Parts: sequence; structure tokens; C-alpha cells
Amino acid sequence: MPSPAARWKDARAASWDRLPSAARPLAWLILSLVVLFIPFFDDVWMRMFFLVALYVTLGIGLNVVVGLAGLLDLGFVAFFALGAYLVAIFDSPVSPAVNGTVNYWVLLPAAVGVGALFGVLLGLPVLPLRGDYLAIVTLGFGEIVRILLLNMDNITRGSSGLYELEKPAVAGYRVDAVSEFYVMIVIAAFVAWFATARLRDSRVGRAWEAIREDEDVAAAMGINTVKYKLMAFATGASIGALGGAINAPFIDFVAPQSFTLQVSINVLALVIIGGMGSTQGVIAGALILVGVPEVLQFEETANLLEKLGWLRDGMNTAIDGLNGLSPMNLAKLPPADEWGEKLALYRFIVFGALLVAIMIVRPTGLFPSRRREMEFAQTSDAELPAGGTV
Amino acid sequence: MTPLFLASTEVWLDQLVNGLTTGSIYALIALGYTMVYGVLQLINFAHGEVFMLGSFAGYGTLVALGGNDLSGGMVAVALILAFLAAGGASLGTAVAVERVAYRPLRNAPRLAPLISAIGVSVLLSHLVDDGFLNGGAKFYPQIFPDGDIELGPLQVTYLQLFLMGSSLAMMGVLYWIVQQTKTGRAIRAVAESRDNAALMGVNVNRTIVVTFALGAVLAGFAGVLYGLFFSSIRGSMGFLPGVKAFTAAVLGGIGSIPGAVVGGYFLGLTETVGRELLNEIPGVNLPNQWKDVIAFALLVLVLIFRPTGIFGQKESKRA
Amino acid sequence: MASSTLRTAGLGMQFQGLTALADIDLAVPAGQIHGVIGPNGAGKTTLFNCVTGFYRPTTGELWLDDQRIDGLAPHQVSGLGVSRTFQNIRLFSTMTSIENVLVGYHLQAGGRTTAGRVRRPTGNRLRDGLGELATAPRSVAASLAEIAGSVFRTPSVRRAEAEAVARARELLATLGLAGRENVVARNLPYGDQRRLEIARALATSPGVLLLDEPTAGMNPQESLSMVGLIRRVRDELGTTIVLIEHQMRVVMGVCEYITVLDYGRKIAEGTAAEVQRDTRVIEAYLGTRAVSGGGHGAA
Amino acid sequence: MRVRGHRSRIYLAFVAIVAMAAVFAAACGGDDDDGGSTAGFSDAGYKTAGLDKARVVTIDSGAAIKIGISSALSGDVKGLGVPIADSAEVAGDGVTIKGFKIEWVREDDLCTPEGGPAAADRLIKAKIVAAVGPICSGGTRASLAAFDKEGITHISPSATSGDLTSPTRAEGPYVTFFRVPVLNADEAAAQAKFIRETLKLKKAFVVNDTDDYGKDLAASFQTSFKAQGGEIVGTPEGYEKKTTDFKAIITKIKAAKPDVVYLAGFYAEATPFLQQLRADPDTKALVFMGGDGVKNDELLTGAKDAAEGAYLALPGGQGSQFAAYKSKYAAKYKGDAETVTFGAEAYDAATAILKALEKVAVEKSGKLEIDLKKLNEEIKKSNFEGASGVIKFESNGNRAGAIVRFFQVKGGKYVELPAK
Repeated sequence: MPSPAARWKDARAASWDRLPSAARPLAWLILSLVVLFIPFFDDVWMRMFFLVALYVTLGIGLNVVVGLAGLLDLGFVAFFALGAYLVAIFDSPVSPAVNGTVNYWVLLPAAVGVGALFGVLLGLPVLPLRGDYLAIVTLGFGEIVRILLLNMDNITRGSSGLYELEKPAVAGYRVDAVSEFYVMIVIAAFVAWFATARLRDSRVGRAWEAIREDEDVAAAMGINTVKYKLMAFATGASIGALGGAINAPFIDFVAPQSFTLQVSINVLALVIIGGMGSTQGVIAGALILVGVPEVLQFEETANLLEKLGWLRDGMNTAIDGLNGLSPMNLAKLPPADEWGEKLALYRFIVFGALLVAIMIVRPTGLFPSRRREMEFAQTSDAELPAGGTV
Repeated sequence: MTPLFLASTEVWLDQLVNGLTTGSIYALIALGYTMVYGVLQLINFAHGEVFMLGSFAGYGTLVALGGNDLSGGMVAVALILAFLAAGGASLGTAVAVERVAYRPLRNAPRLAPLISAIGVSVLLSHLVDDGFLNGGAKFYPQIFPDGDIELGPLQVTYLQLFLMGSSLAMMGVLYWIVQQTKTGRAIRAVAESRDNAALMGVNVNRTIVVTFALGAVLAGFAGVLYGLFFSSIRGSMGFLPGVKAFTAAVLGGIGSIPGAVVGGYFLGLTETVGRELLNEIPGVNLPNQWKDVIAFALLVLVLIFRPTGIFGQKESKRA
Repeated sequence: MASSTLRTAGLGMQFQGLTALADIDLAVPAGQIHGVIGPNGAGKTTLFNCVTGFYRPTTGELWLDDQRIDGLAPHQVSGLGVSRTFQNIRLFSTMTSIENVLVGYHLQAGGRTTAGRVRRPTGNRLRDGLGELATAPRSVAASLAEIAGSVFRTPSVRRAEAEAVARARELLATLGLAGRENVVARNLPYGDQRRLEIARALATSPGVLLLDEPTAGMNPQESLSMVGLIRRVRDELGTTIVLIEHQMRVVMGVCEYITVLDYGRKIAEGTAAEVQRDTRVIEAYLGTRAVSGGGHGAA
Repeated sequence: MRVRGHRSRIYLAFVAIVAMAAVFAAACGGDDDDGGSTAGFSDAGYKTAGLDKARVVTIDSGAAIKIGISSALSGDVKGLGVPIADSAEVAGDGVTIKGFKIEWVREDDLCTPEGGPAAADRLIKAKIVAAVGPICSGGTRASLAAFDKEGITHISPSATSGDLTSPTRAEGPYVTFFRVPVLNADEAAAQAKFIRETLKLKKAFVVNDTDDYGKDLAASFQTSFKAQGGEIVGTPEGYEKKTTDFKAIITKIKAAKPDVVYLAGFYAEATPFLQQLRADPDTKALVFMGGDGVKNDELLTGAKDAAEGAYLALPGGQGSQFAAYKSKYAAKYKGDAETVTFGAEAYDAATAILKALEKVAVEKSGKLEIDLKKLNEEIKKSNFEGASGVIKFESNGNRAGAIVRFFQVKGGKYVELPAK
């Protein structure tokens, strides 16, 4: 058996500096692969990938709030909207409040900063509250922001929206294509992931986890809980605003209709379905909740389903058999080429059922962080192997 | 003489009645939220859909019995049957949802049942909207006798009276059940501590189901009242009243039954009388679409001053 | 290390008409091991909650050395050097042992921001609020610096972190938890959990350490080693220790001075021998249980 | 557990100030300046669409000519979107272009800004030559560039927002975008005129849904009504889609004592609104005027007696082809085309594309060649009598000549009022 010190050291290598430095080459590899594969997909697919990467970014942001600090936030869309509107107000030629445009690369960091600022402002009255009160108040904030955007016509143009935004330019080259925006959002996701991973493994992250575990005790250990909750809220908010600021010139139509509670719920759901606190989880969650409903509408899906005609015929034969055996009169399946269309139409029903099913089968999510899993483990006194990644 | 207020007496009284009617519905739904929260500490996000399905069951019953052609005594019979059908449908839905989506998650991390609840909510509302209604809305038969009672400047239609009166009666019955019956005692015991209740021989699972059922029946009744009064129903109709009712429950102090009722009326009045009050401030003229902002802003303010709601107990010491 | 005096004057705590503590005068000199005993519901834990800022006392004053601490928030009290353990162990159960201790090192690792005197709230909300607003910019700047430092892992952050880890390991070893650094707290045996809680409390470098029934649920042998540990902490670190205890053997063995509470009031104080002879103490205990019957606390 | 809270209470003052500032900013909210220029298509515009020169698409022999339909096929607006898509499709029934069949490709744009360009991309990927849609203004706005980039001409049957054809870009309006519906401003002007001259009423109360359509229509109506000597009483009240509780609005209407209440929104909300309006003895007999979003059979079946006497405007006439559209629609979808909002417009949009295709498609050794540039030019030159009247386009893609008809609900039916 190695000496305690040696074991500790090994564990350090694996867990303390666990993420960024150790995994950095790997992460870069993944990033470059992601970028390299772009030419192989058309705009329809790229749009889906953009959406997934956008939700990954938002999920990483919300993960700080919900997964690390344990604060249930149902109003995350407010920050997403804030980032989008900051860019749109200053970069849209139809913006009633601002004439002229501001360079996008000035607005992007500004959005992050303003996001953090509003995170603090919204968080201050809310964060002394606990649990479910926090949930409903954040939900209320999200709605307030949306209704304000809808009704403050002299700034936001209400439901008419802001559009024709100045596209971001890199050394004179205008970012315009779907794949170029995709690269932008992937970089943003990467930055968000890097920052939050570093934070999680620092003194700050420890304070967040302590607050999540037991707020009173954390305070008794000298942690200013309100301050750290605010920091979590602000970090999440700034990442949400970052996502919004990149999405704005991409969809090029910023209107309150896009910032409903449904967005908050989607982001929360993907964080939890993926497994709180884990980045793989966020990616998996985004692929399932955002990617799948999109893919269901693709012609490739329809084509694939069309090839399953034999399956339908087989099942229909079985249904015939059943109908012959019993007084039941089961309907036959529609032609296979309609399946894709049908699935696309009923995708929200599928989405709802999926949420329930995943939670029942894996209540900790698909890729729970190591720690979350342990929380759930049945072991009591058995010593778990040291270290490991979270 | 300059009037004290910009708005006339009629407007104030009218808004008062409007607030009380909306508030009645909020209160009925809020009771379900607060009771389930009391026993399970779960925000039953699907409660709005339980309300929605109750409303549709009532609609189906009324239409099956003749819809707009109903008249005379048949109206009363049809209404009673509609309430029964609605209560039954909501009860069935809630019990099924509890069994399928919540019970397997009783000991899961806190957020898992919440997401499951959101899933049920999305599933049910879209099942009705996309699966059956093709995105359209249904409209309740207008069978309630017309006419109104005038009390000085105050005008209340029969329907409004019926709505407010029957809600109060239902809340009264619920209060009696919770306070006076054995089932009620069991509910309160489980709310106090699930473990202790189990030790004292309370069937916890059964009590939880009963709690869901009680809340659901009220939501179903609220669904019929809603349909009769506001007429238009659709799959997504449960969402906003659901959120509002939850807000009401939190305002009143979640877990508290009187709190849910007071919270419901308070919220209803805030949206109507409250907006009128704000409009008395010179230079302010908030049209109708601001009412949700006012409602949620009020929630934030109340929670700042009373972090556990109006009737909420001081956070007890966690031991 | 630090050693502070703790003093209460006329301390009282009421909950909605219920008196939990009344008129408690207590003076714990630096470096003393002070016992607080009394039947269940006597107000012992309430006293701890008042001292650590969990409750704001309704009347009276609390002094740590020459700083008045009643009305301060728990993290401020902790920052001034009062730390505690809990009757029913409250570890960060999904974090590892060393991470628990590192949370205790929180303030040290980030530079002790609340050291020295802390402004007490005046009770005037407006003035307190404005006072807080005035410090807000500095607080925001500090938070930003902290986030930036953590994200970019600056040399100073790295150094502080490495130092904290080294000290945490040392502390764990001191408390006999060497080799258990990476065990998740909830998976530790019971006795280790108790010790880990003390380690975590010690990590905050307290001048006063409050132990709430440190031997609850332990067998005589374990209790004995806990007594040794408590004494060692005081002897080696000089920390003032206040402990709530039910096992009379422990109380008599380790406490140099004892305060007896009953129904929220102080009914006696003195050395172990003095207290044992006090008729009121015997009465209070005989009402509920025999003096020597100690038992295993109220779990 | 802890007794604290001064932190949050001082914050209250701050929140109050911010809130008041927000309310103030909103209360002083100015009007939209949706004026928009009337500039037509420019050469630069043709260049961005790649239609400054020939852009030929070849259809293999035996393959079908694909025409896209971007509509809301699921979600809340499905009730409007599916019949529109159906109406567009029936226009192609039995039509072949030089022996080539027509294949309709439907994509769901959800009526959202996100859904619009996504549907456009899917359509383009499916190799369509032209498209009907999108149906909503928001979705249309967001997908203008996506269609334009590929030189695909698309005709919206129902996007009525004024500024869609007057974007701020230097190149002027998108040359690939045309639309059939009468614009909100024209409809509102006709309604104002009808109230003032036919009904001879002076004081109007405005209620609108807060979406693009409702706001735009309500704003236009107020301008026109005032210009015609009318008076807007009270503050215009808004509601969000799916609202059912209109009691508070009705209270405000009673207080303002108007001659007529004007609603800019859709039937789903207008139905409960009318029912609640008629349930109140004070407003039982108040004159009601609604627009095209309200005129729907659902209103009659839903509101029943409450709908009696309501006045409704319907932009667009009934052209000679309406009967043909109606019978085809009934045959294929078992529905009554009269009840389909923007159905005739969708039929005409599809017809315009088909007519243009017939003219520009060239058969070459078994294959069919279609020049997108010529197709675009032919669509621009459209001039035929369709189901919704004569289809002609102005120089910016808007439909030329606005006809607005008026109906009144009498005995549970829409009765067209004679034009004056």
C-alpha cells in the first residue's frame, strides 16, 4: 500500500488539477475536430449544431448556478435576453434609442459585464431566500424582463423586434455564414467551460459546493454566503448574456417572443437531464433536448424512416393478427414515410415523455458528476477509491 | 369638488369584483400546489395541466348533454355533472401522474421530480393541443343564466356570484377535511414529518395520493368555473394560471392552506385594483398588459419583507 | 495560535414569546476549557447559536476579546475567530475530507478580509444599508479579483492553494485522519466524522472553539480519546474551548470550569467539584435524570 | 434560521427606483416609427440575390419540380398554418409544367424568428425553385436573407407587417420577396373610414394583442381614425396571446364610454372577449369592430350570440377563382375554404408561382431548365384574377390595390355589407 502522502499526491494529479491543464490538449483536439468537420455539413445541420452549441453554452452557465451553488433558477432566459438586446439595441439600424452602431467586439465583452451586473442586481433581493422561493422569484424576474421588453417600445420596439444587426467583423471579414457563427459559439462554449471548470476547482468552487451542501455550516466556516451566491449568479448570468450576444447577430431578429419561460425550462432540463455539474452531461442534454427535435424534421430522418417500411409491414401484420385474436381493433401504423413528419409534429409530446422517462431511469442525469453519483450511492461506510474526476 | 381618485367609484368596485373572481380561481388552484408542497416539498408543475384536463372534462360533459341548447333545470343538472366529471378527470390525472412520474423519484435528488413534473406538464398540454385540438381552442357553452344583481353602484352578474360563492364553499369543505377528519390529520402529520408520520402508523403513500387527489379535485372544479367564466379553453391554458397560482401559494406562504387562499385573492386583486392604484400616480398609465409585471413585482416585494410569505412560518431550525 | 476570551452579558433569546435563554452572564478566559451542561432543552445549543451569529440575541451583549459580536452575521463571527461543531454532525457530506477542511481554510486561503474589527449593525436599517453600499465597490472589486485569480490561476492563487492543501493535510494528520484525505465525508466511520468536523472547525484558526456534544454516540473508549484530543488542541494551539456535554465523565475529566443551564437560565457555575455539590444542579438533573447517568446524549 | 434582512430592505429602495425608472420610460413610450420608405427593388438588390444574371436550375427527366411551403405546422399557430399550407397545395392539383409534376415540400417554421430561417434552409436543401411563405411577419423577417442568398423567390400569403418590404439596408427591399395580403395600414384605414362614414361613430376604444400584428394594426388604426376626425378614448389596452380574462379591460371600456370598441387581434382571444363584453349589461350593446384575425368561423361557433352584430373587416376581395379554390379545397381537405384565413391568398401565391413557372420553364433534351432570374421577373409581372382578387405586385413586392370588405354577424352568419 502506498504511503498516504503518495496516494494524496496521485489523487492530486488526477483530481486537483483535474480539468483544464490535464485535459487541455484533449479539449483542443475536440475543438479542432469540431471545426474541421464543418465543411461536411450543410446549413440545415449547421443551424442545428449552432443551436446545440448555444444551449451548451447556456447550460454551462446555468450549471454554475444550479449544479455548483445549488440555486434553482427558473429565470435564466432573462440574461440570455439581456445579452441579445444589448447587442441589438446598439447594432440594429431600426433601434429607436440609439443611432449609429457600436463595434460588435466592444459589445460582446460589454454584454458579459452587463450580464454579471444584472445578475448581481437581480440576485441581491433574491438570494437571501431559499429553495423554492428562489425558483418562483427567478421565474417572475424572467417574465418581468420579457414583458418589459415587449412593452418598452421606445427602446426595444416591442414585438416588432430589432433586426438587420451589424454583423461581427474579423479584420474586415464579416461573419455571416451559419458555420462561421457556429465557430463563434463553439469558442464561447469552450471559454465558458474553461472558466467554470477552473472556478469549480478553486476556493470559489469549494465555497459554492459548501453552500449547496449546507448553507448554515458554510457560513459558520466563514463563507459569506450571500456574496458567493451572488458570484455564482453573476457568473451564470454573464455566460447567459454571452450566449445571447452571439445569438443576436445570428438570428438577426431580436424580439421578446424568443425569450419565453420555455427557454429557461429547456436549459434547466438539459442541465439536469445531462447530470448536474458535469460538462459532458450538458452536451448530452443539449443534443437530446435541442438537437433531436431539430433532427426529427430533417429530410435525412424522413429518408431513414422510409427505409423502415419493412418494420411497419411487420408490425401491421402483427396488429392484424392481434385484431383477429381479440375484439380489439387496433389502428394500423401509417406509411413509414409519414413517420418523420408525424414525429416532427408531435415532438413536444415526445419531449415531455422523454423528460419523465430519463428522470425515472436515471434521476441523477445521464452523466452525473462523480460527486452527485456518490450522493446517490447506496454505500455507507465502504471507502471509495480516492481521487477520480468530477 | 375634485374627486379623490382619477378612476370612478364604478371602476374601483368593478375592478374589485374582477379581482375577486380571478382571485377565486387562483386560490382554488393554489391550494393544490400548497398541499402537495406541504407533504412532498415538490413544486407540482403539472398541476396547471390537471386543471386544464378538468376543464376539458367539464366541457365534454356539457357538450354531450346538449351544449348551448341546455335550458332551465337541465342547466343545473348539467353543471353538477360537469363538476363531477371535471373533479373525476383531474383526480384520475393527478393520481396517475403521482404514480408514474413522482413516486419513483421520491428519494431522488430534489430537482429530479421537478424536471419530471415539467415533462408531464409539456406532455399533457401538447397532447391536447397537438394531438387533439390541432392548435385551436374550444369554447364553453354559454348556458349560465344571464342577469346581475345591483348593490348600489356595484354590479355583480349571477355567474360572478356563483363563481365566488362556490369557490368559497369548496375551500370551506377542504378546510374542514384537513382540520377535522382523520385523513386531514394524516395529511398534516405527513406534512410535519414524513418519517414521524410513518412511525405513528400513517400510511404515507396513501396520504400523499389523497393529498394529490384533494388538490386535483379543486383544480378540476376551478377548471369548470374558468371555462364557464372565461369561455376559451385549450391545452396550454393551464400554464399561466398555474404559474400565478403557484405565485399565490408562495405569497401566502407555501404549505399554508389559509395562505394559499389569501395569496390567491391578494394576487387577483393586485392585478386589477393594484394596477388601478398605480395608475392614480400622476404620469403613470399602465395598460392591461402590465398586470403580470405588477403581480411578479409584488411577489418580490413581499418576499423581501416576509421571506416566507404572508402566512409562512419562520424557517424552522434544521436539525 | 490564537486564544480569545468570550463574554456574554445579560444574554437573552426569545422565540415568539418562548424564552429560550434569559440573562446569561458568562466569562470564558483565554485558553480555558469551559463546559456548558444542563438537561435537554436547557438552552445550551441556543447559546451556541447566539454566539456564532445564527441567532440574533433578543437582549444582552456578546463580546469576543474587546469586540462586540452580537448582531454580526455567522461568517463575520467566524472571521473574527469563533468556530463550532454541531450536535448532529453536519459535514459537507459529498465532499472529501480534505475538501471539508479546505472550506474551513476558506478565509485563510483568500486573505482574511474580515480580520480586525467588524462594523456592527446599528439597528438603523437605512444607515446600515448605506454603510453596506459604501463598502460594495470594494467588495465587488475583491470578488472580481477572486474570480479572475481562480480562472487564470495566478501564481499567488496557486501558492495560497498549495499552502492551504499542505496545512489541511497537516491538520488531518494531527487529528488522526492521515490517509483519509480523499474519502468522501459521508463514507467515513462515525468517530472519524466527529474528528473531521473538529478539524474543519480548527482550520478557521479560531480563538474560541465551540464543541456541541463532541462525544455523543461514542463508546467510553472513543470518548476517552476525544477527551485527549480536546485537551491536546488547547495545550498545543492555546484555543479557548467551550463544550456542551452530557457525559459527566467527560465533563468532569476535561472541563476546568462549568456553567449549568436549566430552562434557559444559568443556575450554577464553578469547578467540576463545586457544581457537583450544588443543590440546584442536583435538583435540575434529578428532575429528569440522575447526575451520573449521563448516557448517550439526546440523539 | 437567521434573523437578518436589513441588507435586502435597503435594497428595496434601490429596486423601487429602478422599477419607477422603467415604468417611467415605458409610460413615456413613443409611437413606432414604422413609416418605411416606398423604395422599389434596386439593381444592387438583384445582385445580392444573384439574380442580376441567369441562374439556371435543371430538373432531371422524371423528377418533379419542387415548390416549398413554409408555414406553422405545429404549435400554437398550427390552426392557422396548416389550412394555409393546404390551400397553397390545392392550387397545384392536376397541374403539370411541360409534363413535369409538381411536388410540394412543407416545412414547419413554427411562426417564430428561429423557425423561419431554419425552415428556409431545409427548403433550399430540398432544392425548391420557389416558395409560398413564411406565414408570420417575425419568421418572414428572419428568413428574408436566407431565401435571398439562394435567389429563391418566395411569396408570403399572410405576412402583413409594414416594414418587411422596406428594410433599412442600402440595397433596398429584398427582390426575392413578394406578398399577397393587404397591409395592416390599409386595412386599418378602411376600418377607420367605415366607422366614421358608414357607422357615423366618433369615439373608439382600442384593444390589441401585444404581438406584431395586433400592435401594428392598432397603431395604424389610431392614426387613421384620428386623421378622419375620430377620437380615441381611454388608453389602448393590450393583452398577450392566449389571454382569457378580459374583465379588467372591459371595466376600462365602461369607464371610457366609447361608441365603438376596436379589437386588433385574433379570434381565439376575440371570442372570450366578446362573450365577456356581452355578459356585462353596460357593454352588451356596444358596437364592435374587428379585423381579419377575428373573422373566423371559430368565432361564430365559439361566441354564439355574443358575436351577433359584430362588424368585421376582411382585406382582399373574392376573385373569380375563388369558386375553383373552394371546390378543390373541399374535395381534398373536406373543409370550407370560406373559413380559412389567408387561404385565398395562399392559393393565389401558389398560382402566381405556377403561372410564372409555366412561362419560364424550358424543356431541353428531356430535362427541364428553370432560370430563377426569369422566374423572379415573371412573378413580379404577375397580373391575373385569383381567388382573392387581382394579383399584381408593386415595385417593392407588396400587392397592388387594397380591397377591404366588411361583414356583420347576423343570425350566426357573416353577412357581407354592400360596399359604398
